[in-house]
Amino acid sequence: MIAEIIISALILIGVTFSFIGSLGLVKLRDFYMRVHVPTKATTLGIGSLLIASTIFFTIHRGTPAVHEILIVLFLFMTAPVSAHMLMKAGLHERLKDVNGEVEEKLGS
Amino acid sequence: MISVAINLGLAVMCLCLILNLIRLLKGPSTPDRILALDTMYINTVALILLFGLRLERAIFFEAALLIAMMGFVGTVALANYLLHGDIIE
Amino acid sequence: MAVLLIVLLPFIGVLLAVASGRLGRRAAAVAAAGPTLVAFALLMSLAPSVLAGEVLVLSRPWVPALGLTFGLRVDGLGFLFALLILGIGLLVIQYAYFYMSRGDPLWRFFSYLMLFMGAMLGVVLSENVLLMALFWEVTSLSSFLLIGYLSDRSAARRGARMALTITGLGGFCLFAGLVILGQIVGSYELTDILASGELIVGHDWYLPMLILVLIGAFTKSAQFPFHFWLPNAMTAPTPVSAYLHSATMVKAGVFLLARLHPALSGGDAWFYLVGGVGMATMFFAAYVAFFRHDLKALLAYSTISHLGLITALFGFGTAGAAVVGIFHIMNHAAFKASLFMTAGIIDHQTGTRDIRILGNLRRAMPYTMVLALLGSAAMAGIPFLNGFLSKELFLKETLTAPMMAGTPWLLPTVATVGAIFSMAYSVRLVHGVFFEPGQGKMPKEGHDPSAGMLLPVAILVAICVVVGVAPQWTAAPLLAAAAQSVVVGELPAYSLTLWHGFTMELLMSAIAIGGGIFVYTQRARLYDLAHRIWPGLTGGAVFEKTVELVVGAGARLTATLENGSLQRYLVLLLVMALAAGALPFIQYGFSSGPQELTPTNPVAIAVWALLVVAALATVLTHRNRITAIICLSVVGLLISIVFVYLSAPDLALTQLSVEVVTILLLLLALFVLPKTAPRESSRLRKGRDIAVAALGGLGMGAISWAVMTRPQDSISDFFLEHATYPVGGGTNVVNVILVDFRGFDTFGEVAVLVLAAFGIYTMLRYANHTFVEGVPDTADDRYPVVLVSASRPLLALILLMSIFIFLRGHYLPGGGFIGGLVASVALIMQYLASGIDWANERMRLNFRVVAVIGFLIAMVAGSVAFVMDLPFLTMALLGMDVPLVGESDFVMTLLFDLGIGLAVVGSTMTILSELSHMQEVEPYDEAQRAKESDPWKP
Amino acid sequence: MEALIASAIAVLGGCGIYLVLRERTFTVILGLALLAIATNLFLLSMGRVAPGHAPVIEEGIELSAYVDPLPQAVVLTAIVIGFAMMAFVVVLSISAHFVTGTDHIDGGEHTQ
Amino acid sequence: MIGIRQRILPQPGFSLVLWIIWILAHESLAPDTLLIGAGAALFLPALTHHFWPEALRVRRWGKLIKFLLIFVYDIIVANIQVAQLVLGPSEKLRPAFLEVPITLTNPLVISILSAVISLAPGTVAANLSGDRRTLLVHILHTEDTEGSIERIKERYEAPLKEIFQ
Amino acid sequence: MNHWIALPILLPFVSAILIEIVGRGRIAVRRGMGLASCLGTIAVGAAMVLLTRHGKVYTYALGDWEAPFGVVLVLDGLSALLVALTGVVSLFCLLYAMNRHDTRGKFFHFFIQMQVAGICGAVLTGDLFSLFVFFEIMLLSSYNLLVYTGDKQSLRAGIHYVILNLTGSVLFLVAIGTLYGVTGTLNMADMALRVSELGAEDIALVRAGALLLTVVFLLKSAILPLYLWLPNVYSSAMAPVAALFAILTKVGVYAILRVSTLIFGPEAGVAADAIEPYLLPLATLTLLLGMTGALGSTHLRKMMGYLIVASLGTMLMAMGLFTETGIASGLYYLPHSTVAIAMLFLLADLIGRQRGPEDDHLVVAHMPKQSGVLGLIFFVGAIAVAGLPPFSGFLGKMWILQASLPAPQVVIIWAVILSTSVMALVAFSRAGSLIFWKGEEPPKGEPPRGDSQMGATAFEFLPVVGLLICIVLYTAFAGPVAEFCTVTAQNLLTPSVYIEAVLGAQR
Ligand code: NA
Ligand code: NA
Repeated sequence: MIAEIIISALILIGVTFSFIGSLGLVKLRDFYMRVHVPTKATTLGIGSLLIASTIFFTIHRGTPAVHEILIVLFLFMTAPVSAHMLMKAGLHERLKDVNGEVEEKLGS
Repeated sequence: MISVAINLGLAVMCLCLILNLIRLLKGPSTPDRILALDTMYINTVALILLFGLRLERAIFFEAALLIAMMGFVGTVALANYLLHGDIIE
Repeated sequence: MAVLLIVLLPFIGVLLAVASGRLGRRAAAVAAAGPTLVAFALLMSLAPSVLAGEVLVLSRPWVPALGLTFGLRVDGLGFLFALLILGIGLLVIQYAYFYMSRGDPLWRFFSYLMLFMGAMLGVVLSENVLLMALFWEVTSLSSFLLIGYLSDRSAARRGARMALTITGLGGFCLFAGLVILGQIVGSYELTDILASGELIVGHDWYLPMLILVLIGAFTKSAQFPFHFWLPNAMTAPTPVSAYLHSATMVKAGVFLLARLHPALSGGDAWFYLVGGVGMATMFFAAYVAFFRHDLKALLAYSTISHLGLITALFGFGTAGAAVVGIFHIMNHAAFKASLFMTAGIIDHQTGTRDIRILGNLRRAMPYTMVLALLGSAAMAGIPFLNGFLSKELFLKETLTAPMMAGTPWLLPTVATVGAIFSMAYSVRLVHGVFFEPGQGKMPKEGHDPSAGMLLPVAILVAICVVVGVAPQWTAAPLLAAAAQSVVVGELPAYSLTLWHGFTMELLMSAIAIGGGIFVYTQRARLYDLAHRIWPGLTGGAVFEKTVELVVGAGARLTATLENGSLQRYLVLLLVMALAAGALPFIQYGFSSGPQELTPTNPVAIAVWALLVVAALATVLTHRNRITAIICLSVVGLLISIVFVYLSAPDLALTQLSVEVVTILLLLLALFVLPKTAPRESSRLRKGRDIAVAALGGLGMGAISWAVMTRPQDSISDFFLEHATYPVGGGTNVVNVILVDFRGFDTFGEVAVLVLAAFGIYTMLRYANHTFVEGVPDTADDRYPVVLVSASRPLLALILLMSIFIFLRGHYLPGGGFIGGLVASVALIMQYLASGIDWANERMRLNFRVVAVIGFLIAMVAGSVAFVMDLPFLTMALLGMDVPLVGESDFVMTLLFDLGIGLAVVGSTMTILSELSHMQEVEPYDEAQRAKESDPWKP
Repeated sequence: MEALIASAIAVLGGCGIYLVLRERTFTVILGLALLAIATNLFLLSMGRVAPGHAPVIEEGIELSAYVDPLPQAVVLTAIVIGFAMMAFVVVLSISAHFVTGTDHIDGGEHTQ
Repeated sequence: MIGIRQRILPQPGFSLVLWIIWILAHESLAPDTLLIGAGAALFLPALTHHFWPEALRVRRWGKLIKFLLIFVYDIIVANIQVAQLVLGPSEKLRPAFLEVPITLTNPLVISILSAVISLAPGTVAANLSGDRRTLLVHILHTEDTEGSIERIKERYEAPLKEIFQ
Repeated sequence: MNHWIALPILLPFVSAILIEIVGRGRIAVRRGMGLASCLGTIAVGAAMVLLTRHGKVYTYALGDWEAPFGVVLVLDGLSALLVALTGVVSLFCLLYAMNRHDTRGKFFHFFIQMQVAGICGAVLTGDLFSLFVFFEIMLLSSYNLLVYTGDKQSLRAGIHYVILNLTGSVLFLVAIGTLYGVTGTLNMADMALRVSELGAEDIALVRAGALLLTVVFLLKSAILPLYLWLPNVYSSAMAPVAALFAILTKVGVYAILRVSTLIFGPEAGVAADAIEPYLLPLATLTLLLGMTGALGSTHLRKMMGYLIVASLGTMLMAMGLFTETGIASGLYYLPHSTVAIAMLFLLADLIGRQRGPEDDHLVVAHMPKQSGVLGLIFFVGAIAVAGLPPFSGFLGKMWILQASLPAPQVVIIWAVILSTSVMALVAFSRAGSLIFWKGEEPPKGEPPRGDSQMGATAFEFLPVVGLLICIVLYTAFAGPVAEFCTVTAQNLLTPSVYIEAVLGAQR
């Protein structure tokens, strides 16, 4: 029962963060701001879901179901790189920020 | 209770994907679109995990892992394309 | 056996003549004459038995299924024709040796000539009618070569083409007719056909068959309206005309009439068609001949006219007429060949054949004059020459022809008027050339040629005279034997004597001779008149126009249809497919199956909506290519979700990895190609495309719906049952199918991958590229440190995952292909992060070799089974157990899967590294690029 | 569910066909990619619809419960072959663009 | 000896990580899993060694663990903050680009810093200058740019420097 | 074990692999292996023809899985004929390519072997999806060979060819899918059984599948209206490749014949004669339009391309009768036209090279240096292709005419065959007289351009003459061949023979 609650909670937390990320993606007003949200919110979202999954299958099967951790690991390794590369692309494309300015300081 | 959470989760994730697609279509810039695509990949991982939970079958792990990997590679490739005009050199 | 040799010898002569190519004229002549002589001798050896009325038949099977045998037959008719072909052939060879100019490659001429001779012998000696048709066409082909022999003259080329087309056309018709004939009789052997006259004439197919056969005969024998090719064929060297256009090829048509006379004659159709065409041709051509100024043209029309005469005789359908026809064939061959040769001598010695220019040659060329005089007299039908005999018999036959009850005067009148013109042009030929003074100067002052050239003419003329004086002792036995083959039953009574008393036909002959002389005296007025009323269009011109029209129309039609537009071909394909898919549903109606539908849910609907939107977005954004690529990725991602949902995790994995590599490919392509596409379709075309697309999509969807709603009964239960241990040895049934049950497909798939890689390598290496370079790079860190750093551990990590996925494939989603793609992605990450040179330096792998080795491993894995005499790709090698690892089938599938994986890695990496490599070498030219990017914009 | 799948096939196929009928190589390639996806989904649907019954044998599940695995194997092969063809046609279009100077599918031969 | 070790086991720590990952992936401690995993874990670093010449050594394990804990805490807390920011009126956000001067030299460590910054609240590492001296960081909301720069340097750069250099 | 049935597939595959592994950088080794493989294919093909001449059907269950579950190779007269033909044509193309073509790039021999393997696999497999896979191997090899030179023309043609065929492949999959969806099997013999047992409710669906499949095969075999791509593609490929391509379309013909007799024959229940009514009219029009194209062609190679179209029309007309003699005569015509056209493609190359810059353009140009011997071969080849006597083409047409005599459409068939024969005559006599009779001497003083004044070597003539000899032999031995074709046709019209051989007495 407790496990059920925990799993359910983790699922809900996970999807909530994912949702916030996606919402931010639509809502925020310039590209640079939009890059933030999904990177973080979704990683946390996925993280929660994966933990939920781990607990669920561990209980369900009776043996440790831990391979979901790999996905978390992988996402945590790659998400910042993706964000970095997107930022660089944005700068390179000379996208305007929310104030209509182009960040010139470091070029691309 | 778990199944309610899972179903709710699935619905929310679908909503997420819809939001992502909206951004992708709206753009306005190509980096925006790539960003939206990247987010879609990650949200898809979530969706598939939830689906696995719902079926109570652990056969979707590889798919989830692969989506994460491929999403990353795709994003990097697209960003590289914008940065250098080509993606590798 | 001798028969076989007779037919084969000329073909041996062809080879000999070709072989004599470098040995000179004499050798070529010997190569031609030798086999001809031998064949002639062989033929003579058959003479006693043939003249005694025997029919020699030799039959060898060839294609029983077609009723085609290699059957030869020597009877009187065949013997007569073979005699003409070989005898006159010898004379022509002799004549040609002197006639042809020194510079000519005589071996070629003689090889053509021998080819023709062989074919002609084949026609007249065939027992099987299909074989005869076969030889028949070869005569057309070889005559094409002979007529066009003087190929630098456009008239020669034209004449040759015309002759080939007309006689070839006739040949096909004949052939068709003979096929029907054979079907009617049930046999293609002449023996059977000749014995089935009544059956044939009474058969439903008689008329079409007859018409087809007659077209063959008429075209060959230049009967109206197919006559025009013959005058145009006069561009051939004169020996050719003497041989083909007097004695042999044109006689093939009348030979055919004679040959099939017992089987086909007797009906009204035969009489009106053959007799009518013959008479018309005889009259018309005689008239035209008179007005020709070219010696050979005159002779050509004269030939047409005489052939008409012979045709008419066969057309009368009576035994008597047929005998006369045969007789005239013999006579005409003799005098016409001599006349053609004479014309050739005149041409050869004076340099012209124009009767108007020629003149007064009687002193310069006395021998020639005598020969020409006798030959022409024979042609005109003057007594004491052979032509007189057969012509008088002809005139007699016109008086007694059947079926002319209503108008008995018609045939004799036409015949007589024709004879008048015949006399007139004969007089003209002699008088105009040898006696009348010529207008203008001849190119050369003529004199008699060497004896070698005159000899053949003399021989022929001698024959004319001898036959003319003493027919009973010369021509009679041969005629009797030949006639026997043409007539059913007993030969009719006929008399080969000079004097039959004062008869109607004698009167007609006299009228003809007198009238002819009178007409000739009126020639100036007649030429003038004819000049004014001469029709502007000749048969030849009409023919040429027609051919030009057909060719032109063909070219235009082809250019219109094959307009080089891929869209048209694609639309045709799709419309065709639409029709194919829709037609059955239109015919039989569309119905859903009874299967209960699977309940749907909001998630599915959402994914569906996303998929639809993304697909539409790809279409809508296709002009902005990078956006379209991104939209396509979304489609790929969503379809993977669909695959997962539809219980196909392996497909999802494959789709995902393929999708990402495809995106890489497209991005690489986009680097080179224009970044945007112009608007260029017209509204109409877009409308059409949308309609086709919508219908096509609907079609696919409809079929899918129809199938999904039907209950299923498939062979797949077997796979589910047997996939697991001990048979298939895995739990992932899809993988077991791929590497075991249907390993052959997978094996083929590996081949496809390797092929693609090699092809791409070839294209990029050997395509004649003008390279364009990349965008000038402004980024200060070309290889972002963050990316580089992450890519390092990721390499090992992803490779680890690739091994993981590869090894698990048999039990869980995964396998060699996906493992290979994941490994490729790990390596590509290095390219992406650090550049191709850096990465390649560290890999030092020839990926093409990797690909081939993968292919090899798959091959080996499949071939191990041979050791145990099990079929290729047998994985479960019973009784084999590999230490440590386990059962042999697992090892084999793993090995097979490894081959697949390596092939995938090798191919994918070859493709991607070649593509990336290409972009390094290119010099950059912005202006050029801008121009290239869109040449379609104004 | 069947209706969703069928209509998705229809949309994907239609979009693919429309793009295949355009006049630039790149667009045609996009169309082929869409068309390939549509075809794969079509082939998969030939094994009927059975969500949640992936043909990975597990203990305690009846054999008849699994979805038909054969179309999946077929689609897998089709995907791989399609991928090879896609790579080939991409490079072909690049080569043609290099050599002819245009990315028009008719190589500049044909104008409307 | 070192040569052989270098070739067979160039990165023992990394091999260990890979082995663990392998086991995690298989969720099994069966002997064949362990054996094949060990093989792969030994083989892959050796295979990919050329790609990764600079090894990274952790000098202070204790600091690393502490840093990780802080970091996880930061992520959770900051995610909530970001969530609030996103859900709130977006007009209020004051985003900015920060130029963070860095003293780290090892590119791998710089990358770790960049990753940490990106995963951490409201900041994304946007660009590294060509001389690797300045990291351009985009911050979602800040009232005080200088303060934010300081916070990054002190909370993340400093510990990393201690751990690895 | 009948391992030899797999040989025509494995042999070229293995030699392709070895060519790339052992023969890297050593052209002699590559050539030797290529030739050995082709000779081997001929030998096996000949043995297959001999073995199947009495109508026996052999099977080989790959992977030791019984049909219909595994993929099974099936050898009957039809497949044997195509295997042997493939061996012969590829051998001579390879010989010709050894003069200059195979050294231009790395993988020529590899591609050729893969092409052979693809064709042999396609004609031997008894499984519909394997047929697709091997079609793709065959096609991809042909794409590679087509664009091998990388010149403008071949790349342009390549784009068309590849895209069209990729679309065709999509259709192929749709067709296979539909048939699987209805019947639940991929094995053709099994499918034949299952199709015949279908209920009326599936009639439209199964017929749609049949017709879609036919459309795909019509595309491959270039039948109206899907023939327009062929002339340009074939005339853009280099000569030995174009010559080899002459056989590709025949695989399409093979496939049509196979499915229309085996699966959708008269005994196919609701799908009975699903394909039959359409073939004859389409083929007839194809013949007409193909020959019209040949007549209107401005280039020799393009003319050859149209002649291929015409020859396909001819043989499918015969097969479209779906009678024993009809199919037999079509089968007899098939190898003839393949070999004759392959020879003419090689010859066109020799001719074109000696005509200076005009190449094979049918305008007045330099007289070919070796006009004598080239003209002679052209004459003979043209005769063969046009179906004039004395060669096998004439026998083939003769048989087709005989076969169509009982058909209700006999008048049209005869009219078309006879008139197109005349058209071929006109086309060839025009082209031949233009090239060999109307040529101008190369202008004196001007240095010879390229190799236009170099005669072809004996080794270049060898394959041309070799193919010519094949035609002569095919004519001479028409009797036994015709018997073979008759037996094969009987077999095709009695699908139960094939089905029983594949499935045994299971059902
Ligand atoms: Na006369
Ligand atoms: Na005169």
